[in-house]
Amino acid sequence: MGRLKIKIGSITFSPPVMPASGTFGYGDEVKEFFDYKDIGAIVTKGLSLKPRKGNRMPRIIETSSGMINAIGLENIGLDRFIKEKIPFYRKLKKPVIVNIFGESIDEFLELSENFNRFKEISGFEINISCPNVDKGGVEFSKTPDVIRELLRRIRKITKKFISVKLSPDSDYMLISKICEEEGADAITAINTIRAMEIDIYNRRSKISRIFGGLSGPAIKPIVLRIVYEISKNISIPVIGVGGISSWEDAIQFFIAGASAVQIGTCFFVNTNIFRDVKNGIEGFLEKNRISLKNLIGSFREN
Amino acid sequence: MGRLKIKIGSITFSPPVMPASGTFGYGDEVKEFFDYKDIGAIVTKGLSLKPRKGNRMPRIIETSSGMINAIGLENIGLDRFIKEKIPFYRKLKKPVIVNIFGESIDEFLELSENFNRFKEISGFEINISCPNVDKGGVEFSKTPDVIRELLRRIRKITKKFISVKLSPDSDYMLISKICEEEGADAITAINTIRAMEIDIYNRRSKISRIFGGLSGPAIKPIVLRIVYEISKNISIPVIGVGGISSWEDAIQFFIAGASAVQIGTCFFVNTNIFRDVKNGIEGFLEKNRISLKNLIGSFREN
Amino acid sequence: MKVKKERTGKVLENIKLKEKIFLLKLETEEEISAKPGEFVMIKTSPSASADPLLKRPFAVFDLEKRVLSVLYKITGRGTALMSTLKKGDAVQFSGPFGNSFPLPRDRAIFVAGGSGIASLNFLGKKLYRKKEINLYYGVKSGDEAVPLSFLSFKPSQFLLTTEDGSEGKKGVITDFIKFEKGTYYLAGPTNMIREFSKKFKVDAFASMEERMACGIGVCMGCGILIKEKGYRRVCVDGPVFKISEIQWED
Amino acid sequence: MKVKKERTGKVLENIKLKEKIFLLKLETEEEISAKPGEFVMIKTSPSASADPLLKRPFAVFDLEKRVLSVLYKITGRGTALMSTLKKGDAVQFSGPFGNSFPLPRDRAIFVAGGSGIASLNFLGKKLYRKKEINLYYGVKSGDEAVPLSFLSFKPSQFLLTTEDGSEGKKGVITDFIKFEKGTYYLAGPTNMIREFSKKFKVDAFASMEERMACGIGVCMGCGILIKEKGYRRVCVDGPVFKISEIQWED
Ligand SMILES: Cc1cc2nc3c(=O)[nH]c(=O)nc-3n(C[C@H](O)[C@H](O)[C@H](O)COP(=O)(O)OP(=O)(O)OC[C@H]3O[C@@H](n4cnc5c(N)ncnc54)[C@H](O)[C@@H]3O)c2cc1C
Ligand SMILES: Cc1cc2nc3c(=O)[nH]c(=O)nc-3n(C[C@H](O)[C@H](O)[C@H](O)COP(=O)(O)OP(=O)(O)OC[C@H]3O[C@@H](n4cnc5c(N)ncnc54)[C@H](O)[C@@H]3O)c2cc1C
Ligand SMILES: Cc1cc2nc3c(=O)[nH]c(=O)nc-3n(C[C@H](O)[C@H](O)[C@H](O)COP(=O)(O)O)c2cc1C
Ligand SMILES: Cc1cc2nc3c(=O)[nH]c(=O)nc-3n(C[C@H](O)[C@H](O)[C@H](O)COP(=O)(O)O)c2cc1C
Ligand code: FES
Ligand code: FES
Repeated sequence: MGRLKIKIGSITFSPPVMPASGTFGYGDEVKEFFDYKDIGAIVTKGLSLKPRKGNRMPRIIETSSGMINAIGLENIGLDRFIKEKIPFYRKLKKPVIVNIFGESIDEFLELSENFNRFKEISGFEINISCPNVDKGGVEFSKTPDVIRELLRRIRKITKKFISVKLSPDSDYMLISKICEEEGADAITAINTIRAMEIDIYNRRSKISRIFGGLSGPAIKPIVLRIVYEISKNISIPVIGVGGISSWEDAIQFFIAGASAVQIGTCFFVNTNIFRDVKNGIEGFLEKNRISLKNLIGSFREN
Repeated sequence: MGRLKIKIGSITFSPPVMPASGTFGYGDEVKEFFDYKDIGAIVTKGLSLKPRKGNRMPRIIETSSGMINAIGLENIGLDRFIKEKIPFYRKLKKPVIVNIFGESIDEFLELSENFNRFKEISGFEINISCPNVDKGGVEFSKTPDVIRELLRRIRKITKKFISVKLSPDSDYMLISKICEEEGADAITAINTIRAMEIDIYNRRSKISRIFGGLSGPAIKPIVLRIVYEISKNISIPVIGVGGISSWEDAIQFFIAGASAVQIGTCFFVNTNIFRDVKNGIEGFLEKNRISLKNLIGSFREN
Repeated sequence: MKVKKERTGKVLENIKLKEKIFLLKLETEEEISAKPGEFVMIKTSPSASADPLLKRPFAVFDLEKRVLSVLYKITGRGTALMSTLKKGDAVQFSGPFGNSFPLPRDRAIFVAGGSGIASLNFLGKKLYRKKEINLYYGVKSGDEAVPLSFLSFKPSQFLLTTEDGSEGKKGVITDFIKFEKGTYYLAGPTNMIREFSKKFKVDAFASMEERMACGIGVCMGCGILIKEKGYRRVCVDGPVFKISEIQWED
Repeated sequence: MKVKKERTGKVLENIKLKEKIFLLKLETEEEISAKPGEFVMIKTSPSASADPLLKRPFAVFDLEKRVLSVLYKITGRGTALMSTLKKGDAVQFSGPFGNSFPLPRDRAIFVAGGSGIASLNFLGKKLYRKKEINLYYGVKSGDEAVPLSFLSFKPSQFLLTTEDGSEGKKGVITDFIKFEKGTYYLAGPTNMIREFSKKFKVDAFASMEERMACGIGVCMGCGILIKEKGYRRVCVDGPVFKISEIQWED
């Protein structure tokens, strides 16, 4: 057990497995039936300054071994979050990472300043990769200079853990490098992949926006490749996320270079997945007499 | 029936459905059990000047609703192809499109010149998107200027149909525009998506290269989005390919903007797929009283 | 406290009631309990398969100790796969989830559209012989109508409509409701519920359907617009809502 | 001419022979024919499911008019799914594909490793009572050994080895082969065949295994290196090769 933890920035993840933003609510919805010791941190739904209503229904559609979502960052906003959720975290004693989303640099900064005051918040996941909103989100990725400024200014506001969540539909090699240079503690790779499904009878999108984000096992081999590419290119840790459905998948991510992993879509499919993955990793490390540290990035090119 | 055809450049595809390069051999392997009237053209395995041995085994690995391949363009080369395959095409009376691959512009030009002499060859699919070779392939995509030169020079050599096959891991918006400007008749979108799978016990790739190309139903929603994006951006036809497993998928591609479609991986899964897709499209057009032409690109944004 | 966890049911029977209507009986590993209106999330592919990926929501049709029944109609890939389940097959599911129908003070009037009959059946079972139950039941065609003999209650009054007139009255069910006093319970397609709410000035409890990814309130996929409140989640804030609260979108 | 098309088999039986070894009997829609060594491609998930996506190759274990049998071992996701098949389930498959074992002039000596016994069984059936058959059969452990009573032939001589010594001789089968005259037939893991080819200077016919996507010669996924020729396709140029032709890679 002692082996199954990893420190990234100021957070110790034990186990190095956590929910993906947007697939675990604010972390309290599942308290009745969830054993929090199976995850290393809570990662919240993307939070904005003001509450967001999100997109219209339908917001989700299933695809082969995957799903497309266009939730549109429905969230309760900063104030309600502070009032309603932080008290729960106080009791929980788990690192809490807020996934924050702004339409402008200023919004990001205001969010960071506000959350920074709370010791219940251990860190930030900076969401510049949501494909389902009109402003902000993955649009940021088109202007690397803006990302550099954003990071630089947030880094001045907070000493807490910062991970930047990237989009597979961006120049993630360049952006991850910039984030490293500007003092990010980690990169979260990756958000959903832009995708579409068409209703052939009305010739419209099957969801309420043209594009949504694809997640789930379908994308795993692509994400694994991206995690490998990014982690070879930078020296800060990478948190791998995309399609993980088993402990074997998680091990693949560690070998590819991820220091921790997140699980989203497959939590919907199997609510025991965190326990299964944790136990599986533990068993694997023991059986193969290898430490998590030595496993990370141990991929053999030939 | 009369409705189910489309002319692109000098080729009439009837039906507008054909095999994807590399998933149908040279088209003669299946002659014993295949009804060629179910496809609008033959698209050959990627051909190079000299025979290529391809990569070592294992070359393929299954993933969730998909597969990764790293065949490495094993092919019989120009000379054997001319000797052994062209006589078969002569009798067949189907448009034949050769998928050609060169490590340099010169190789591409030499291939084009040679094939251009044969009336049995109706056109070219220019493969600048194979992820599984060390030289040529998707590496070309990094230098749009080279692609421009390549196209310009091939266009001078041949009046036949030219489609350029793009990689999803390239700047396909820019490259497709260049191809249009340089007189390509169509864009084939897309080749496989770079991906990886790791054997957790030996910590090596599950195939004989680090990366391979992901294909199959898993990628369909991503490819559909790309086809939509490209076809909105250029005025030459787009041939859609990636993950099509049913006639409904094919219709989705037409609505998104594809003028014809190719089927690869799912032919492995269901060797009746061309018949099924052809019949399905026919039935759909009839039932909905719409012509193929009006269906193409008829996506409703809202 | 609801025990929310992954469960495995063993198929006892998978009875074809009509061309596309099936009744699936699962033996659960342990005794579970549910209130009328609650639903379970069923994985329609084997646990080891990722396609179809997501679990599907189905109302509890009946629950007797370790025997859980759901009634389903083949409408797509997942339900088509379910229809091939055989005795002894293992089925992954979770739940029951969601809120439930409040009990009526007086007479209960059920308005069921299609497979909406499922959740009302379980309510009917609880009320049967205690309250008067009138059942309005609308389906597309006679070969989608669950025979009364398969229901767990006997309605005092019963009206069946089919859109094609192949059985019962021809038309849609909301056109045949004769208003009377009582508590109205609706389950069926959103259009039926909306039609009802436009037509009758009475409030009613309706079980709502929306696509679900998680079923446990964490994905925000299953929103329903509630007046003055914005989106609420069908899976945890519902599936039962007062129709007077619903803000109809167009 | 081989009829290559998609077929549907109906499960007649799916017999568990040993912990992980099953014998699947399918009723085919029409009579099909096959020669020993040929294989079929079986879709392990329902037709409508895309996961697992690819069909898997399995040797024809037996074929009697409309009853096709394959013997399989659970080694991964696909075979695990197959083991849950029940009587009446529909199974999509295609084939038989591939080349076949040439017949022997004299005595036939079978060297089977693990589920390699499958293709040799069908050859044994054809040769039984016509030729003498000696069977060397190596498995990992006793609970992977198919009992002789399930085979379609009775070997004149029989030797079983298990790697863990739980049944028969302890060790690998190639260590126990006493060279004698006859035609050698090998089927099993590539390592076994390679070991044999290193140890014995005799030629032999071996059924080779490689991952397959198409099974019909069009994907180039299933290469085997043949001396002076380069890659050949196991699915159409094989699966049976003379071991003297194989260029072993390292
Ligand atoms: C609370 C609730 C209770 C339900 N109870 C029943 C019941 O008792 N009997 C019954 O037959 N049906 C019921 N449904 C509808 C049932 O969930 C769908 O018919 C089913 O999900 C269709 O799956 P499919 O794979 O066959 O269809 P597909 O169209 O292939 O499914 C594609 C995706 O859309 C979703 N979807 C499709 N139709 C619906 C729908 N009407 N509601 C929600 N999601 C949908 C699927 O879950 C899946 O994620 C209920 C729905 C809800 C929300
Ligand atoms: C010509 C031929 C005949 C065969 N005959 C038999 C038989 O009669 N009985 C039997 O039990 N097995 C046989 N095999 C092996 C059988 O195909 C594999 O055991 C099976 O594919 C494993 O599938 P899985 O999903 O359980 O394993 P997984 O490891 O989950 O499969 C992943 C992928 O690898 C492929 N794969 C894995 N192992 C093998 C293998 N050994 N050979 C080829 N592909 C593999 C699968 O087809 C699939 O595409 C034969 C193989 C070949 C090539
Ligand atoms: C329903 C849903 C909602 C999501 N919401 C967010 C979000 O608010 N912020 C964010 O950064 N990522 C969000 N994501 C992306 C996930 O965090 C994750 O990056 C992606 O789904 C890939 O992982 P998975 O395949 O394990 O789901 C969401 C994903 C899903 C499926
Ligand atoms: C085994 C295999 C071999 C392929 N070989 C080639 C090739 O030689 N040239 C090429 O342009 N594309 C090649 N492709 C890519 C396909 O033509 C197609 O673009 C891709 O597989 C996506 O379509 P699909 O999902 O229908 O297979 C190959 C794909 C596979 C699976
Ligand atoms: S289905 Fe996920 S919140 Fe309701
Ligand atoms: S499996 Fe495709 S060529 Fe052999």
